[in-house]
Amino acid sequence: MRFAVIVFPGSNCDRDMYHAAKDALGEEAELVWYQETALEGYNAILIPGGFSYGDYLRCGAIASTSEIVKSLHREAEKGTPILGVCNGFQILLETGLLPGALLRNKELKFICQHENLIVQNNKTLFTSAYQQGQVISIPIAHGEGNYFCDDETLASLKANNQIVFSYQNNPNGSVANIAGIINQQGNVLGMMPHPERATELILGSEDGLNLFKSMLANWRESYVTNA
Amino acid sequence: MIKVNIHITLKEGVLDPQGKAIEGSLSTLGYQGVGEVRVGKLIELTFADSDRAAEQVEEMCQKLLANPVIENYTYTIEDGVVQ
Amino acid sequence: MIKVNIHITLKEGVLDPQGKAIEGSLSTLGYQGVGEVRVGKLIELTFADSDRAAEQVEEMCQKLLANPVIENYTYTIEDGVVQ
Amino acid sequence: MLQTLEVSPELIEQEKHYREMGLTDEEYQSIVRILGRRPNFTETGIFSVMWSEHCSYKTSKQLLRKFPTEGPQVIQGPGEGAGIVDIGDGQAIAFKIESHNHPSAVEPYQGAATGVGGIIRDIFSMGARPIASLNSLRFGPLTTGRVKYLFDEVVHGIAGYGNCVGVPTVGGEIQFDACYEGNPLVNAMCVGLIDQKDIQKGIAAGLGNTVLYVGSKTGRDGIHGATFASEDLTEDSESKRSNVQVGDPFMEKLLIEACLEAIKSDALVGMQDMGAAGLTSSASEMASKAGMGMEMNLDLIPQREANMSAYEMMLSESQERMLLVVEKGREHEIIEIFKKYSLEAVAVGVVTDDKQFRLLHHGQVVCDIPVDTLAEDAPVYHKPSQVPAYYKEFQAMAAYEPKVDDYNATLRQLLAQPTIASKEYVYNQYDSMVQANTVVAPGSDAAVVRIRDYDKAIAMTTDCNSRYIYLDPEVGGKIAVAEAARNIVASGAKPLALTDGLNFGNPDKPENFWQMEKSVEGMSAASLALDTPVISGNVSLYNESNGQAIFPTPIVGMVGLHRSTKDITTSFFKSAGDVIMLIGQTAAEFGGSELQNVLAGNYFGKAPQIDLTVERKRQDQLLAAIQSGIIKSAHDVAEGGLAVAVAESLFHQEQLGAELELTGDATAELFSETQSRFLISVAADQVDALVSLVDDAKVIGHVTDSNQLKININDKEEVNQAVADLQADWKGAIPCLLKSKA
Ligand SMILES: Nc1ncnc2c1ncn2[C@@H]1O[C@H](COP(=O)(O)OP(=O)(O)O)[C@@H](O)[C@H]1O
Ligand SMILES: [Mg+2]
Repeated sequence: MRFAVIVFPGSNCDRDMYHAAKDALGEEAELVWYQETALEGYNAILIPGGFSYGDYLRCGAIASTSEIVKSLHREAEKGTPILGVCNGFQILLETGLLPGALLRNKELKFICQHENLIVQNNKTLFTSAYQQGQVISIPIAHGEGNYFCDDETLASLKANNQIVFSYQNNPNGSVANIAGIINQQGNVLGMMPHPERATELILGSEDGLNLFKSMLANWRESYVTNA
Repeated sequence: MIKVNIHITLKEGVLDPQGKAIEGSLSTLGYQGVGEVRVGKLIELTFADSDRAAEQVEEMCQKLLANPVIENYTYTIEDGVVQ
Repeated sequence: MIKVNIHITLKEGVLDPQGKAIEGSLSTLGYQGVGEVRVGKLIELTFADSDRAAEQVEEMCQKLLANPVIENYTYTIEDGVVQ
Repeated sequence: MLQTLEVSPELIEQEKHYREMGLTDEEYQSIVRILGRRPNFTETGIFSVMWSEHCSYKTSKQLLRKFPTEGPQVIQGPGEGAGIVDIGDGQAIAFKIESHNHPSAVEPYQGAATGVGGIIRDIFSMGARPIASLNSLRFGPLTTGRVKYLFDEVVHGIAGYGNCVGVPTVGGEIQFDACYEGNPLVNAMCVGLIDQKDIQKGIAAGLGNTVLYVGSKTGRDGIHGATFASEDLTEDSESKRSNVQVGDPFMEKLLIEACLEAIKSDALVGMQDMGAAGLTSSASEMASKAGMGMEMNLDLIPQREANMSAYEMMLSESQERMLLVVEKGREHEIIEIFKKYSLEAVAVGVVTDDKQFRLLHHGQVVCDIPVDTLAEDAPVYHKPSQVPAYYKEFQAMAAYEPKVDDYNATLRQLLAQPTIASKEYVYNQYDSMVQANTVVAPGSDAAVVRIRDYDKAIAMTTDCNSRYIYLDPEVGGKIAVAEAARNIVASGAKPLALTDGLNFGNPDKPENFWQMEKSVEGMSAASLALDTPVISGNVSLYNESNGQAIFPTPIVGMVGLHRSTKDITTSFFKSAGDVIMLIGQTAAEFGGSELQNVLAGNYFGKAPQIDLTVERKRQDQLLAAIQSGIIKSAHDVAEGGLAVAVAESLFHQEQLGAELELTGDATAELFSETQSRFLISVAADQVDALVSLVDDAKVIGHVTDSNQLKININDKEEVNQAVADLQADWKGAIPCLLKSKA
């Protein structure tokens, strides 16, 4: 399986994401500089965390106006799996690929710590290797991870089972304890916690590895079926 | 040159943790009767004269400067600022 | 009730990385002739009527809202806003 | 050779304008001798910053020579942007510490942020990828609004910058004492990883080679920052507002990536960051080190503001700027790399062979100075030194005997002292995990970052108990180094080398100079004894407010190597049934202790003693025991003594408790700060093995699953506390102080 890791100026979890796919999962991965415009030929696209464009103006806002985002939209429509983590999630929201927005954490402080997440939906191509309701430990590291959407959007997220991960102890004030959501089509996942930082026991948790394994299993299945 | 002042504010109903914190600090500092505090952004920019100024500023706000999910914007344009 | 609008801007000569980034982005988006962009803060607050309003707002800015080492502030006070 | 709008050379001399720039009459006269004429305004400014304490170490140089700087592990000792040590496999670690005290006192967010940015640049300008940051902070008591503001904003600034550039902040230390109230200390350390073949030096070699300017434009910010850092803080520092530099971590991140790509190109000859004294020091040092000269055209310098003078450009301390020297004719290769990151690289000058530092502005020569004189002819001062009266008094005092009635209450009180209390409030704001290599995050003795693709890791710590150093600079200096090494060893690594951040008061006061002298001697002795040479460092003097000096605070930043990741050890107890052991004897030593602070409200008497031979032996033996795989946890005994160390070892896992049986004087057993001790835990069947490896180890108790800490002394129960309560005191102390009204 071939992963693309998009690198924006200011991304800083790009290598972490790359190593998660390449070393922990053992598949192919490539860093793709944001000025490239083609994203064809990858089986999944990873948008890493960091501070694209310094997170100036709003987190992810400036990155979401880059040329490569057009290709991202095309890939999203085609059904290519796209995972945005932290700043990657913020970019997905700013591009409109996912609904809602992220506000500053309710305590106004950056928070870096392990959090327990509840897998709310294991019927996605990103979470099939988890149990429904499973509690997993994944680190967060963000200053603006307070997920916000209006009531209507929240109702539709719930109705369509789009809330994939929620926090056990909401650290940042997110609406409905939301830690990660998926699009209606089921191929674009955005989440604040960092699964790529939890893929090896030496780093304190390998609970994030199953996310990548789910993507791989799903790709294998569709590859075999389509072949 | 045209000088543009853009005010970006959080929509009603969107929680403003920063505003809340300032509210708390002001009352700790002893100010009485401080009501709701809201924090927004002020973007000042200059750009080359053009008939389409208003239209372009509108577009900039929509495309980049404000996030319509959470923010409102207003702006004023000062014409003919000499530089 | 009194409504206060406070504008906080960076002092001249103080680097504004945020403004720079927006400037870059606007020109990437194809806007021509965008000059210096500066980003400031806008604080709106209401508080109980008082004769000392102006004095108190001045004090709030100095003590809490602005960082006088790198920021300037201006404000407007709207009297008698009914709530 | 003239300046129109600025004071003329004649007037500079007549009206002694050089004094405003920080030069003495003698210094000015020697400049006139060097040049054979009067310096103009720009030249005077250039000499003044290069000869400031910050750049020339004119008063500290003679002391720094005492430091041992060599060893087989040392690849680069003091003299470059950072020191470098060998970690095998062709790899090396670059590290250095730097202070940003005065800027942080004036504008804490930006002061701390730019401090972090500056030290990161020192690391990647050597060609190393920054892999970890640490810091060392000092504040007054958290009781006034101003101190709370300084504390919060400094932490916020470190987080704001470090998190954005993607370098994990993995460790640090914070001490709160009244002497720092008006003059907080903010020292930042950065650690980088490099392949030895890529080591890069800041030299401007090769006649005719091109000088490239990269990064942010030059503004008027921080003009005279280096001089400012070398003056006392006074009431009117507030008005020096133009000194505030604003950091742009996004720019820094682009620079890191672009510069690390550029060092792979053999078109690059040399690279240096523009730190203190900006363009002046980077350009002149690069030329001087290469035995060359340099000519720059200031019209070409990217400028952020209109009408900047030569003086302003040369003295600006705008952040996020680098100077590169590139082979002539191959400029485009380097420029292309920077372009990829949307960075402009501009040719601003050329390497010459006349050893002159020559600057052109608007078609005129505005500076023409023999370049070596800027670095080499800086004055060296041998300041008078005098034993302070307080020291004699302290040495003559009878030992302080604290009186404790309620051991439970005292333990809880100690755990809630901000210097001892949990710093989680602080380090949870730092991204300590980015780069996905952090094995031991903040909270244990030393931070540990693994080296990807190898079975090895790096341990890092910053330490300095300035209370002991105040009581006895020589002994305290030894303790600072020993404590850092203890933390490294407790984490399972072998100490390799150290960087020192020397923070002192005004050296013109003989008592202050004596403190410097003695602490450097103590540190040197310990560095030698523990085989941790000094490979880099920083000096910050004039840390005073209203005439009152801070405690002498020479911070030690140390790095160690885990020969295998299996050796990585934390300070936390692991499982019920494990046996708790203490390495080292306990004496009644309370001078400079946290208990003395709690009970008496200040520090006096003698510092705890330290025997470096014993220290070395214990460290070596403990490390051998860790490497043999029999140690479950290891923690050095520091502030607050054994009782605090035991409690801290329990705060990581719910449910664990401990029961201890001690004999002797209860107050000393629990709270004495006797040096060279470790608290360890081993599986019950490993006690004999441990005793055969470590001389002074004795069993003092065991880990339980009761979530209760019980300590019997001479068979009497003196402490019995729920661990959860102790932990709540310890964790809640700092947030609680911050919330309480000033
Ligand atoms: N206290 C010290 N101990 C050892 N080396 C020091 C000390 N202070 C400074 N140095 C060394 O002197 C050199 C110059 O230091 P400095 O001017 O602070 O570096 P930079 O120019 O990178 O800011 C560096 O190599 C530094 O490591
Ligand atoms: Mg320790």
